[in-house]
Amino acid sequence: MFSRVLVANRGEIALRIIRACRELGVESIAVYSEADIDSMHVQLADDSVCIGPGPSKESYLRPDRIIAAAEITGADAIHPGYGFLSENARFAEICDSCNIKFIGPSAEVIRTMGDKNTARATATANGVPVTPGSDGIVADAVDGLKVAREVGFPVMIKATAGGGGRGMRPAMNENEFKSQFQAASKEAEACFNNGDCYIEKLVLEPHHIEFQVLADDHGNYLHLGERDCSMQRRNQKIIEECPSPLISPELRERMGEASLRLIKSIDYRNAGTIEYLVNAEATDFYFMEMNTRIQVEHPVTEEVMGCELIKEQIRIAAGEPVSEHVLGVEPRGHAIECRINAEDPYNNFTPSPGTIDLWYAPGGKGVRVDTHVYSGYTVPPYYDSMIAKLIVYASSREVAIARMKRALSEFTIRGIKTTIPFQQEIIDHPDFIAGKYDIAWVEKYLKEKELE
Amino acid sequence: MFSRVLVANRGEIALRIIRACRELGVESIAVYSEADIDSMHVQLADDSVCIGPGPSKESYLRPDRIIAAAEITGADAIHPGYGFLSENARFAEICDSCNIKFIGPSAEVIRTMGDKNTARATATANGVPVTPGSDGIVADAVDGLKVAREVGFPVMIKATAGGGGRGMRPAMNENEFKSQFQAASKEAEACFNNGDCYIEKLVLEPHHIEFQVLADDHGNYLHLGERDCSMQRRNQKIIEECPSPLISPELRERMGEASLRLIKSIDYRNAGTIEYLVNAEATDFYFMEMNTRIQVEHPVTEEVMGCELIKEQIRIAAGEPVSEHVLGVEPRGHAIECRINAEDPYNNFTPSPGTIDLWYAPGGKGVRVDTHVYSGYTVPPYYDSMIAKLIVYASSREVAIARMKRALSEFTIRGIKTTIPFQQEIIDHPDFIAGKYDIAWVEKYLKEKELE
Amino acid sequence: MPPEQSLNNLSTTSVDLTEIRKIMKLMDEHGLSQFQFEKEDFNLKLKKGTDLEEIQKLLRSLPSGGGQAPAPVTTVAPALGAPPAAVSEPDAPAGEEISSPMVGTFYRKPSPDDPDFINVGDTISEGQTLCIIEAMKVMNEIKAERSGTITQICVDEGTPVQYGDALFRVQ
Amino acid sequence: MPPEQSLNNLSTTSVDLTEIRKIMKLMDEHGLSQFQFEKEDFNLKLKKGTDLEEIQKLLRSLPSGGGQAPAPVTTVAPALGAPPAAVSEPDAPAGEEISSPMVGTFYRKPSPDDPDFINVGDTISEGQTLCIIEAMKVMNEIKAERSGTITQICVDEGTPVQYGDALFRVQ
Repeated sequence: MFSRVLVANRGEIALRIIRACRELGVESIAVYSEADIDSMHVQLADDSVCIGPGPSKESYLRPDRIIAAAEITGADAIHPGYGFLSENARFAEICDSCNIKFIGPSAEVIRTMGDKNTARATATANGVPVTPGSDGIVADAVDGLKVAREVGFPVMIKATAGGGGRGMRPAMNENEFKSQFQAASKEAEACFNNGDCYIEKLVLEPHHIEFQVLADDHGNYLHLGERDCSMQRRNQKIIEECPSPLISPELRERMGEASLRLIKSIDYRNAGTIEYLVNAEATDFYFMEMNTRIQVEHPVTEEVMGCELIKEQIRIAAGEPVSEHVLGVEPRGHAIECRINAEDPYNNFTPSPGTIDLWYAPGGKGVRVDTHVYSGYTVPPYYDSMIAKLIVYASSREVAIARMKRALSEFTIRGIKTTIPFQQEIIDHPDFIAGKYDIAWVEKYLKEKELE
Repeated sequence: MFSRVLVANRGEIALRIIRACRELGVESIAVYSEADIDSMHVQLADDSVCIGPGPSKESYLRPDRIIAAAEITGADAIHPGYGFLSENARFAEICDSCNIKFIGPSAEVIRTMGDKNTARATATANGVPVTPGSDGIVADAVDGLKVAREVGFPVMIKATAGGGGRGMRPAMNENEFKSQFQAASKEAEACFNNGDCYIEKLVLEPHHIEFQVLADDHGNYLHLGERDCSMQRRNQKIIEECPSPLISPELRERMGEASLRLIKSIDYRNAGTIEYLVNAEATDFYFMEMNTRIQVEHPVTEEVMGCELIKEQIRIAAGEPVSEHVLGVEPRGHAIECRINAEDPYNNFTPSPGTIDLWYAPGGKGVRVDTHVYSGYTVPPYYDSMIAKLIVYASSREVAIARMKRALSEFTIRGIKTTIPFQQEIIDHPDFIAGKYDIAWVEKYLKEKELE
Repeated sequence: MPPEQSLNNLSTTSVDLTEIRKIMKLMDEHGLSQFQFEKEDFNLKLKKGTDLEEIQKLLRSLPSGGGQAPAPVTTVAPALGAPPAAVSEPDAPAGEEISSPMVGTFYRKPSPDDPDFINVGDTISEGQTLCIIEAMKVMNEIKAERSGTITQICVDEGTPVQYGDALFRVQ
Repeated sequence: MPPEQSLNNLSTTSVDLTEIRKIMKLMDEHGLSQFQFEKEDFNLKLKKGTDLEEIQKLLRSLPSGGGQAPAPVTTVAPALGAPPAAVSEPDAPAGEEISSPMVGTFYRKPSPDDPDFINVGDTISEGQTLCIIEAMKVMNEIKAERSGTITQICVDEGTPVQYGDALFRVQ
């Protein structure tokens, strides 16, 4: 095991990693920008180093400063958290060359999965479905129709030169294909002087389902089930849950098997997440991308599986096998997470940095709060707006929803705006309660509210 | 289900019940004394009624005021929590006569199990072992030795008139029995003018193990395993855990069966706890008493069993069966609770009421804090000194101990003294880590520290 | 490093740190939370702990029931955040408060057809019945503990009252 | 009912509550946290929110590492609770601080056998090398951005420095 782990991140995930280190008996070193001196992750680490001014590109995105901090504090490993340098293959290489263990997969694997085309090709080669379509441009409408028949309707006709919604037309069936193709092609010709089009299967009302995977140096490859992250606004997840209310045991098994095939094929190590689109009928899934790091929403998996992903990451990086209790894991109950952001949900989600006059977080049975803030803390303007994660865990989805509702109602934050009232609306909505929401739900809901 | 539940208690347990009600969709009514106006249980209830001044006997121990509060707020049930009126059979009767459901067993059962002799006789009649001994006084040393042989050594020789440690002698074996008997008898004769003695089996280094039971109106009787509450000082529990590090699966089964026999024999309803002494070898157990209410330490069972005892209490009282997931419950992991008391552990545990200048509670994975206090809250001098319960839950006892250590180190309370530093000492002690402690451990430890 | 910064500020004055430490020790010993000293152009103010009154006020103003479920309308517990109605209004009648010694329902007359026990302006004498509070089907007569003149009746007929609620004002 | 009590206290003064409510509303509207008004023998001070500085100070003084594990002895991050050593001592030399632009190890000379780049009392000119900070095996020369006289060297030879640490004072 390592003796000192440097945490190359900030905020709640830095504190999460520091807590895991403490429980493992490993010392932790916080790095921080001048804007983060008051963050609880700095207070609770065993040691801390200021690495630069507030802006990330002068602090948390500077490999040289982070490595220097590791050197002067004698750290033998670096946990990158999520965001910042966590999926930076070059940073992983620098760590290696400095004899500091990067807690994550190899630089090579990060690079492979970081490139969309390579990742997609790797998935296809291992029988993991990707959204099917034409190999590049199609010659004309007739050729396009042939492809469309092969991949199955509905399809999206996309001009290679298209953009901003132009040169893009859906075709729901054979009848409308030709006219839609010509419309797309002509529009692209007119706008971009290039009418070339390709065909892609259109996944209607898709769900964002992701699989948590783990792999160690001892031949263990496992997945820990899925998370449903369909509740998102502009690709930003708002609420996540485990398990998904959509996925059947049969589909879960198929997706789990596909996920394991993929990570075995690339000789993956450490924790990772494979993101899929799933159609509304929950019969098909399509590989989107793989995140070669811990995810923000990892706690919902931790609660249901009774395990700790951060500790497993550290164990695996130190060459130990995945814990016994994780290898034999059985899911129990249901977990939901709300990302509490310092944003004004009733003013187009504009960021709301500033001083928190009062912070009263909910407590009691089944309530977990991961946060680096407290009463009197000032949210700096430099970073993303997430200030806390509220995770609830209960024996069933129904009870978890009731608990989240209770916990959100107890949460009292004064001085800044947060997304809590909006999350209360969602939690109370019949669609959420019924588990009927896809990745377009929030946008639709906001549009409807605006019309009222 | 009830529409409004009045919570006839204060502090953390009142808030615990209010949270359970909210998640069940049942309104909750807090009652409070003038000294408790700032308690979080008053703030978070749907409604609240002041029932008297600070001293309990003028407020929380006044059935008339509590019933009147229920009447004016239209409550259809009363949850008594623990302490105060929770084991008062008369109060349960008054509730009945006012058509308010008392959330607990019947007044008759409360009375039966509240009387030590009747409870002991009931246990014996149902094959639940009690500490064996003579039926009343023995004629002389010869007669006494016969009894001692029957119950097995070691035994305690007790003068009926004895007290304050006088007229009491242990006999570890046959050889010393006669001399010890005569010593006890003579001392009692000299001190109390009555040399009559009786014999009781002496349980050496006993452990306090209690079983959680549930029973509903639908024929379900179940136990949810044990809690080890041996870490106590002057009969006040300090740290509790689930499962016990002492109990073997075989003994657990025997004790569980005995517990079920007992509650079936008295037609028990709702939640209850049966307390046993277990010998150091963990081969034998002896019924001590039954608590016909929820216990302070119920959360450690909740965490390991993935259930909620307060909700089950309310469901059972409303005539519903125990929840499906509780009927099929399987234990997972390990939980430990520290009772955080406003006491000075380095000044003979004297109470330390007063204003809490700063309250920073630990958070993150596997940490649950049940408390009614917060930064700025003033601990009133009228009630028991417990201000919070810190519960940790983890995949194993080892991880739970590491987590408790981490959580206690994060917990920051300024303005009043608390038991936290003492609990840190215990959690760090090799005996606790090895699970080797009995009900005399704390006293012994404190004596040793004093000698240093 | 904030401690550095704050000490930097101090060091720009000519204050003797040892003296300040002594004062802080005295504050600890006597449980003082604030120390203020003014002399010529010298002004020292030491304050310990958080501004508790402020925190309590904020916490008290938490919406009862979290503002989630439709708040049950009862007149028993005043919404904690709202300013209290009676008593402290600038034009509240003068006089001493008679507060409820119990929880129950307030009645001004022995039965619906009877006249009120008392009205504003009445002179009352010690031992005189002022009202009835019904609790657990029992009608409890509340009697005057002193004589005087009724200046206000604070509760409406048939309203629930909790312990300590103001019932009357008497002068 | 504490809100009542606190208002009671106010009402004993001759302050017009309506006026105060108006002021509070204005404070809300304009995001003010404090309002102080003195006139003749009248002194009104309204403060909103918690005493944040105090809370932050308390939280900053949390024992690093919870005081549980034996605290690792490094000279990098000063224990947050402890008073900082240099810089703010009452007799700290005057002058402008030159702070570290990076994280690394501080050296006063190019190699062990060489003389120090500079000493206290030396006059320096813009662009002159003051010290080396080693980070990732790279020796980074730190150069003066202005001319002046060195009044203090704040860091010992071979000591780790973090971003923003004071290296020199120059006048």
